[in-house]
Amino acid sequence: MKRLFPIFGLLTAVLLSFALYEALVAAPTEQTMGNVQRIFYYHVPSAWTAFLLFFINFICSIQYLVRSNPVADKVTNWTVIAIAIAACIAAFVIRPLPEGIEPSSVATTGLMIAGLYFLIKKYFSRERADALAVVSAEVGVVFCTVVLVTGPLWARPVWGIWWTWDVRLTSTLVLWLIYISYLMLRRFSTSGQTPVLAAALAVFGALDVPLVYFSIWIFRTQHPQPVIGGGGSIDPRMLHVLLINWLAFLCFAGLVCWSRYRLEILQRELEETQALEALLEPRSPR
Amino acid sequence: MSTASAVPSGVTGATLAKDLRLEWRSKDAINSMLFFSLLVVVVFSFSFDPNAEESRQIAGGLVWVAFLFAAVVALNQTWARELRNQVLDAYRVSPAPANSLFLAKALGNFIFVAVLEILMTPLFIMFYKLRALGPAWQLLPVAVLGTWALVVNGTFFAAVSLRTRSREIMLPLLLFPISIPALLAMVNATTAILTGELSAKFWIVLLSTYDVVFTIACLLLFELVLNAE
Amino acid sequence: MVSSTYVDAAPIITLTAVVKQFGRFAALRGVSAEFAAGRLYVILGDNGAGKTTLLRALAGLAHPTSGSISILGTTDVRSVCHELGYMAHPSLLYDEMTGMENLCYFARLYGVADVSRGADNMIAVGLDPRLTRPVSQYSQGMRQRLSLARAVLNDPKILLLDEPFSNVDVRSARAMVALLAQMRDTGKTIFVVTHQAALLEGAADEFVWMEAGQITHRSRELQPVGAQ
Amino acid sequence: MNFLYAAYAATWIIHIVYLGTLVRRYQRLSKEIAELKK
Repeated sequence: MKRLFPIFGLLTAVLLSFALYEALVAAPTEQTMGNVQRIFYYHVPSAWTAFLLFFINFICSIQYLVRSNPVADKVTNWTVIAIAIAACIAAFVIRPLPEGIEPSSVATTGLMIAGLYFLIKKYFSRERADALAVVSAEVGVVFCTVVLVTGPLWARPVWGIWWTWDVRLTSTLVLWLIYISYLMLRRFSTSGQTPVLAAALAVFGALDVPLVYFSIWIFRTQHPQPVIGGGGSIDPRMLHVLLINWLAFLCFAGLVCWSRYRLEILQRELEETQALEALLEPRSPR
Repeated sequence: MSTASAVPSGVTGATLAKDLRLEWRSKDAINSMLFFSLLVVVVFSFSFDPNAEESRQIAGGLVWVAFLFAAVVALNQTWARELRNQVLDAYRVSPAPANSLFLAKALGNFIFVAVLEILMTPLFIMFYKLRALGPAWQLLPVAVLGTWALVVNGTFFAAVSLRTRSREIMLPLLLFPISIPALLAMVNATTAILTGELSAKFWIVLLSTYDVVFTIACLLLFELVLNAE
Repeated sequence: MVSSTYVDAAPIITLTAVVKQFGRFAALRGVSAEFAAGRLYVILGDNGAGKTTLLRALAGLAHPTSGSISILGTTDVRSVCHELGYMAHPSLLYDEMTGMENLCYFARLYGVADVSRGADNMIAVGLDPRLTRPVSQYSQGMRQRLSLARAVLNDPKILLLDEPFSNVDVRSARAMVALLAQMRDTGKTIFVVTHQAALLEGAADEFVWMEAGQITHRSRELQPVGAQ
Repeated sequence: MNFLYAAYAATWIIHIVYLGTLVRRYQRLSKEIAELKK
């Protein structure tokens, strides 16, 4: 397993540099915004990666909470399967889908949710799922910071303002705040069962996201604002570069998560051995 | 979930009555809250001295920010009385369900914040020369749903922050990010009603979904948090 | 496993290899023991021996890091918590309320409807139910006694008492011991954690010594102090 | 134009700073493990 790490690292480095080349040079320059539009190739993939990581955190938190009680465990399994099936059906039944969303993407997200859930359930024990939750939250926050830095850097030259209450950008900001408070809760907690508290907060955060999205969407319709990146179809060549960049970012995120995960497991093993040691050697009465 | 044979009923009522009686005797929470929000109102009215038209635009934000901070003062004291002699342990040992304690505490907080709002709103109207152009009766559901949204999550996160080092800081840090949609809805609904240009219908729908979602989440997860010592 | 010196009735409480760790501090290090019903056990030991943690674990307030605790035949403490009475160092009472108000409130938590139960308990521990002063103005001894009254409010089968006699005058301490002995005779199982073991010499059925998170010794008599 | 490079540079600065903290934590951890082994 150790051998794979440098190879994967090398592959990611190559992919990243190729993606960088593609984004800066190969991709066609956008007519209206000019070259500054290329920030798009870093801004959007970082956002997607961040959302994916937060989603993994949500799944791990649910599993940590649910696996301790068998009944809830079964119920959640069935709900996840139901979500996947519902997504597939909805994809092809609901005809007037909102602009820019094809049926295939709805179905795949549904299946991805179920796939990811059962994948984590199979390969991660309850404690390991909690470790993965910490890892995905931390790395997710790093990617989210990138999004929140590149966003204004993009809005400034194009619209002359640093910040716009755009639906996606603001949801990212709120998500970032939620997960910063998640990480602070983990650090400041003095309870023996910090994972339980953190998992509860993660569930609250995840429940909050659609509400945030909906509330800002109403806010935007009442106060029209410029939209980051614009909706609608984009030039396939650009889409191609975007996907390459996303792949590169995903590999990079995988690399960072893996090493942070090793660090977390090592940390927990250290704490366990110290606890065991305290258990064995006779304690002098205080 | 407690599967005790005789699950005592009426515990929520008894706990709420106890909290209100104790609060009526000592009045420490309500006094600090009142004084705190009075300060916030006065400071706001100094820093912005709007004419009638402008004040309608910003009054919604100022009112709710003042009430938010006052609510945090109350929420920080929710569990103070239970911690003083670790009475929480006595409750946890008893067969009384955890959710009854949660509902009693949340309702208690709701009453405190509601009393505060009733007392402070006339001051706001006076200072900002407010007169609602839109349907003023809609302000009531907005206030009720909004206050419950803050209080239910606040009580839950007050219980969570019991287990952390810096308790008073932790509560707002946990509560504010999660309450952003509710805050946005309250402020914009109030402004919409005061200015009368837009309809507050959307915001009221959002607030009620928010309340339903988070009340259910709190009831499901509170027992875990209460017993996480 | 330190076997009990009695060989009879099925054990009401069984602990198997119970470990409780707070980070690196091991409060309980593999406690295994059985306790029979209807007996008055006295738990002795220095500070930090794990006595309080053991009581909290029995009361379901502290989840064991490993090992299991079976009370009244089940490991799910929540399902038998109406049979548990718990008294701790802190008074577990509301300072701003009077004695009777406290007992009425806690009676409601246990679903005990009749008010007279609270009054009887206060009289039993030697307090006047008509006392109108709030608990904050009680003396420490009176507060301990009210705390005991609260612990026995729901007539539990098992009583867990942590230092019930600390700073109580000898005369009332003896009265409390007599009360506990009388409760034991009605079939209750009582655990008393204390540093004043001498008070319980006549009444206690068994003394249990704990040190560094483990039960080291059990016997029916309180041997001369040197034995500890 | 320099906004473009600023954005790309910022991205990598953030990642490198984070990886730096990871490496520092890793060193502190391995030092602790070494002590434990003794």
